[in-house]
Amino acid sequence: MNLPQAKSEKGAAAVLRIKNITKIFGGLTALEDVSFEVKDGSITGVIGPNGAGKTTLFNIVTGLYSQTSGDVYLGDKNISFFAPETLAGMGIVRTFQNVELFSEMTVLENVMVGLHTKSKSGIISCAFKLPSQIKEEKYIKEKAMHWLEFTGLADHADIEAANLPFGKGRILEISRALAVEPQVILMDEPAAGLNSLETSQLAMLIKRIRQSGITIVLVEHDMELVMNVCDSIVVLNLGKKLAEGTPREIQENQEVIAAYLGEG
Amino acid sequence: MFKKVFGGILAMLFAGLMSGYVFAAPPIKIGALFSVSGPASFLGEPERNTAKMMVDEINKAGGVKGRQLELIVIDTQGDATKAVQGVNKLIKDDKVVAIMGPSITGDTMAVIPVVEKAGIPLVSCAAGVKITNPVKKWVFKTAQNDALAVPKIFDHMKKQKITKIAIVTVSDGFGSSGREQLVLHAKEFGIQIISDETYGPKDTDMTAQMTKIRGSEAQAIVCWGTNPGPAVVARNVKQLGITLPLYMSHGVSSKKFIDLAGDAAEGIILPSGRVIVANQLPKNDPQKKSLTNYVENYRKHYKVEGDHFGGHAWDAIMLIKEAIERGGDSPAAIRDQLEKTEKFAGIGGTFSFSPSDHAGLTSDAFVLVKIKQKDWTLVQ
Amino acid sequence: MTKEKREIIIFSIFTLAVLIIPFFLRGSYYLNVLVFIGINTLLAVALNLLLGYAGQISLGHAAFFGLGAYISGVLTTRFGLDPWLVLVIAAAASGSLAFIIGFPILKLKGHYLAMATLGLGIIMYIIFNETVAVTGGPSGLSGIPNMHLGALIFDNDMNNYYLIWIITLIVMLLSINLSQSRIGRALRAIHNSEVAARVMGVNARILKVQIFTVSALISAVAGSLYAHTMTFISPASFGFNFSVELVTMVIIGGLGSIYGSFLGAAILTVLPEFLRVLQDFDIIVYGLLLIIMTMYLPGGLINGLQKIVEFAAGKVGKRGGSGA
Amino acid sequence: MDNSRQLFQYILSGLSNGAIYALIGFGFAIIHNATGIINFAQGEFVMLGGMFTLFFVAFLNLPLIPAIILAILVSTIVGIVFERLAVRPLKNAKPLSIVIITIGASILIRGIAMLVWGKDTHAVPAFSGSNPLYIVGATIMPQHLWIFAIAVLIIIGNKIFFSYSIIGKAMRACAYNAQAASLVGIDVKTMVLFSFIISSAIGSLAGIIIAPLTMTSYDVGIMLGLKGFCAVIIGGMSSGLGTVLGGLLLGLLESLGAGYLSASYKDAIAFIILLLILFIRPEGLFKKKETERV
Repeated sequence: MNLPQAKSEKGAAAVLRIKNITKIFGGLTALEDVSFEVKDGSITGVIGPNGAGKTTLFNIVTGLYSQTSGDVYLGDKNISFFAPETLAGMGIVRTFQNVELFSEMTVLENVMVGLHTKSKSGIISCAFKLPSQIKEEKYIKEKAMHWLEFTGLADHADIEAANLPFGKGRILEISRALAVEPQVILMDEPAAGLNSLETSQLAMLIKRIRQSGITIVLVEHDMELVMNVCDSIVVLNLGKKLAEGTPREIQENQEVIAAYLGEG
Repeated sequence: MFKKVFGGILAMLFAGLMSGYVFAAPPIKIGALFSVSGPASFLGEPERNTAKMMVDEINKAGGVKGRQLELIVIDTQGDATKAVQGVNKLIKDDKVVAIMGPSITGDTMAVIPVVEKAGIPLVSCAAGVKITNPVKKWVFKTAQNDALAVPKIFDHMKKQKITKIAIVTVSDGFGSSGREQLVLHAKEFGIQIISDETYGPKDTDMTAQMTKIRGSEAQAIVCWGTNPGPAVVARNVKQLGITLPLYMSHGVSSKKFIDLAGDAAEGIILPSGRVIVANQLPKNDPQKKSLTNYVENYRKHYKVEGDHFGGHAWDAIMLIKEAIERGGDSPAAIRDQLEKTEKFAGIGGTFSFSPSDHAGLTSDAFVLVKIKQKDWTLVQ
Repeated sequence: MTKEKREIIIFSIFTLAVLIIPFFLRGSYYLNVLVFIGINTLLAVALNLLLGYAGQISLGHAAFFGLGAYISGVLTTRFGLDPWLVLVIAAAASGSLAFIIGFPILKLKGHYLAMATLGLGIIMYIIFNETVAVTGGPSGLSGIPNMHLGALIFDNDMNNYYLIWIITLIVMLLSINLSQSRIGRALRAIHNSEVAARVMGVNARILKVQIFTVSALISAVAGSLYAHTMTFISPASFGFNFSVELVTMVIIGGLGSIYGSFLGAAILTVLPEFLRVLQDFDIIVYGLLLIIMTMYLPGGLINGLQKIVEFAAGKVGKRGGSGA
Repeated sequence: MDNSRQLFQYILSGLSNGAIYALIGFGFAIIHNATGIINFAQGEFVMLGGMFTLFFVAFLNLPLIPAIILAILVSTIVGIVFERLAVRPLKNAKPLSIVIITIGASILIRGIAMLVWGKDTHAVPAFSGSNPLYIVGATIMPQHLWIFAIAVLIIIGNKIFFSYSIIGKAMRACAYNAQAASLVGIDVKTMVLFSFIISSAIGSLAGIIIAPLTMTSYDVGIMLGLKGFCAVIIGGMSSGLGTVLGGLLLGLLESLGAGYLSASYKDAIAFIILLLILFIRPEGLFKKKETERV
C-alpha cells in the first residue's frame, strides 16, 4: 500500500491500469486492445453481454492467463505475466464466477488460507511447532476470525465449506479474499445465484469493503447492483471496450443500449 | 478413536493367530516358503504341489516315526520382505522344526540371517551358489548349482571345438547368477565370451540382442533364463536365420519350453536334472526309482508332467523326512542328520552333504539333453 | 483449543500403546509383524503427505524407498560407513533427487502425473536391477549391518521395534503438526482447488515440490531402516507392485489422515495372513478392495470408523473435523 | 557391409515392435479423448484378446477366424461391464480416484485371468506360418505383416469413423466439450460407453495379432500396456497417425538403443522418452502446440 501511485490526468490515483490488452485463443480474438484505469478506493464495474471477454480480462489481470499483447500496471509497476501467487502477495486478489472454495476444509480454514501471504513459517518450523510458528498460528486464527466477523460468517466458522449454503459460499469467498488484505479485489459475478435479500446484503458488504480502503473491480450481470454500488463502469462487447463512464453516463449511452438489446 | 483402531488391529492379529492352529494331536510341523505367485511362480507352484503331494503320501503311509507331518506353506511372491515375514511366522508362530524353500536365491538370502539366528534348518530350493558358499550352519539346498551346469555345457562346446560364444542372460536372480558362472568358467575351458547380452524377464522380443549376436563372430549362443524368455530367444534366433548351435540352461528343462518354442526348440542342447529323461535312463541308475515314482505320482495328482523344479521340493521334503527318521524331530537333530546325509538318490541328483558341503551334488547331477522331435534325448 | 487438546490426547494414547505393546508380545512373531507395520506406516505417512494432503499422486514411491535402502546397503557393505551416517546420506540423496525431478514432474496433473511417476519408478527399478556391480543386481545385496547405538545392536525384533517405532512416532507427530499448520492448509487448498490456492497467494509449484521432497526423504529413511533391519535387499521389493501397495495403504486407511496411514499400513501388512486361506484368490480380493474402497468409501477406513464411532456416540450429523 | 545389414535389421525389428505399441496405444487415445480418463486397465484387454483366442482355439477347438471374432466380442463385453460397474457410477470423480479404480480393475482382471487360465505362458499359432521372410538380408515374420496391415486398417477405420459417422462425430464433440455436447442433445454417457467398447475391441485385437509373436500369459498386459501408453504420449493422444508415428519411433529407439547402447536398459529407454516428452512437450511430438496456459 506504500507503493508509489501514478496520478492520472484528473488528479486521482489510478491503482490498476489496463493498457492495450489483447488476447487471442487459437484464432479467436477474445480481447482486443482494451485499456482502462481503476482509481484507488473506487468500485469499478465491468459489464457486457456474454462472451464480451470480462472473465478473460480477470484471468489476465490475476495472472491465470497470459495476454497476447498489452500490459497491466499496479500503481507504477508493470505486473504483466506475474504468477497469481505473486500478485496475491502484491495485493491483487479475486473471487470466481463458479465459487472456488476449498470445499473439504472448514469455513475458518478457508479464510486462514487467505492469510498465507501474511505468514511465513516454513515446513520445518511448522513440523516442529517452533515458538514463532505457534505465535503466528494464533495470529492467523485471530485474524481469520476477524474477517469472518466482518462478513458475518463467524457463526459458521467450523462448518465444512462444502456444507455451506450457496449464498454464504459467495460471502466466504469474499472473506477469504479479504484475508489477503488486498489493494484490489476483483469479484467475478458475486451476485450470480443470489436471491434479492442476499444481493442487497452483498451490496452493503461491497460498500463496507470499499470504506476500509480496498479498491473493487466487479464483473456483474445484475444491473441494479452495478448501478447501485459502482463509481464508474467499463462496458465490453465482443472483446472491445465499448464505453466507460459513471453509471448515469452508461445508462444513457446509445451504443451500450444497442449492444444489450442486440443480445436480446 | 485410537482405541477402536488399535482394538481392531489387535482383534485381527488375534484372528490371524487362531487361524494358525489346527486342533489335532501334535504333528511334526514343517514349514515351506515358495513363490507360489509372482514372477517366479513357475518354480513355486510345482514345488508347493510336490511338497503337498509328498506330505500327504508320507502321512498316508503312517507318517514319520508314527507321527504325522504338517506342512505349512507360505507364499513369498518372490519378494524378500514377504519371505522374511513368512519365515518369522513359521519359526515363531508355527514353531516349525525345519523349513524348505524359498524358491529363489533372493528370498533365500533374505531369510538366511533369520534361520541362522533362530537355529532352524533350512533346505533351500534355489540354485544360487552363494546360498551354501560359504557354508552356513543351518542352510542346505537341493537345487543344482549353476556352477555344475556351466561346465557341462562348456565341456560339450570344447568337444565341438567352439571357442567364441555369445551369451544372453535374463536380468533376474537366475540369469545374473548364471552369467556370473559363465564368465567365471569360460577361461578354464579356453572359451571366449565375445558378446554378453541381457534381457528383461518380461521381454517379449529379443531380436535386437540376437541381431547384435548375429553380427558378431560367435560360434555358439548360450541363453540363461527361465520360461518364457528363452522360448522367445529360440524363436528370434530362428526368425533371424541364425544357424549357430543354441545352448540353454536347466532353467527351461520342462516340456513347457518345448511347447512355447515350438519348431524353434529343435536342436537346442541343455543341461538338466535326470527327471525329464527318467524313462531313458539305464536300469542301474541310482535315481531311476525315485524319478519314475515322482513323475508318475505327479502326473496322477496334477495331470501334468512333473518337472525338475518340483523335484527340488521332493528332495527337500524327503531329505528332511529321512533326517527326522534317523535322529528325531528337534531342529538341531534334523540339522545334524541332514549334514550326515550320504548318497541320497533324489530327483535333482545323488546328495551327500558334509560339514564343508551343504549343496551335496556333483556335476553328475546334470545330464546333457538335446531336443529332438519335440522330446528330450540324452546326449551321451 | 479443545481440538488441539484432543489431538494431544489421542497422540499420547497412541504413543503409550505403541511403547507398551511389545511387553505383551515378547518373543512372538507378531512383534516382527509390528516392525514391518512400523516401516510401512512410515512409508504410508510419507505418501499421504503428498497424495492425501497435496492431492498429487505418485505411482513410483517405491523408488525412493528403494533408493534409501540401496544407498544404505551399498555404503555400509562396500565402504563400511556407519549406518546412522548412511541413513542421513540416504535421506539427503533421495530428497535431492525428488527436489530436482519434482519441478518438471509436478507440473503434470492427474493421469499424466500418475504415468510419469510410474515411469520414474520403473526407471529406478531397472537401475537397481542392472547396476549389478554396485547393487548386486537381481540376486540382491546381503550382509548389511544392523543399526547400533553405542553397544546396543538392533539385531532382534524387540530392539528393531523400538528403533523403528520411535522414528515412526516422531515422523507421525511432525506430520500431524505440519498438517495443522499454514503449510498443511495450503497443501489441502491445492488439493481442493489449485487455482484458488494460487490466487490466495499459495505458491503451489514450490510447495508441491517441497512436500514431494519431504515425502521422498521420509521414504528413504524408511528404506534405510528396512535395509538395516532385513540385512538383505533385492530389487523385487521396490517395484511397481509395491508402489501400488503403498497407494492402497493410503487410500484404504484414509487420504489426509495420519492415523489412517497407520491403519492402512497395518491392514495391508497383515492382510496376507488372512488371504492365505484364499490362496491364489488374494490378488482378486486386492483388486476388488481397491475398486470398492475408492467407489464407496473414499474417505478410507479411518473415516468409516469415525462415522461409526460418532454414530455410536449418538452425535450423528456434525462431523468433528479432525482430519489428522 | 555387414553393419548396414545389421542396422537394417534393427530398424525392421524396431518398426515391427513399434506397430504393436501403436496398436495398443490407440485404445488409450480413444478412451482418453472421449472421457479424459487414462485407462490403466488397457493392457489387460490386450492380454484378454490373446488369452481368449487361445482359449477358443485350444480348448474349444474352434477355427482361428471364429475364435478371433469371439475373442474380440468377449473382451468387448468385459470392457462394457467394466465401464458400467466401475466408470459410470463415478460421475465427477477426481482423476486420482479414476487412476486407482482403473488400477484396481487391471489387478482384478489379471487375477481372474490367472485363476481361469493359470500362470503359465502359452504359445499361440501364427496366422500364416512361422518361417521368416527375407528383405534385403534382414528378416521379418509373416505375423509382422499382419500387424502392419491391421494397424493401417485401424487408422483408416478410425479416420472414417470419427470423421464421417454420426457416432464418431458425436464422440469427438464430447471429447472437445462434454457440457456443450450434452446441450446439443448428445448422450455423453453413451459416448463414453462407446469409447470403452471401441478401445477394448481394438485392445483385444492388438492382443490377438501380437500373441503369436510375444506368446501370452495372464500378466503380459502390464508391460505392453505401458509401452502402448508411451507411444500414445509421444503421439500426443491422437487416435490416428500421431500414435502410429509415436509407436514406430518408440520401437525404433528401443531397438537401436538395445542394439548399440545396452539391451539391459531397453525398457528404461522407453520410460526416459516418456518422461522427457511429458516434461518438455506434453502435447506430444506431432501436435501443434496449444496457446493455453491454464
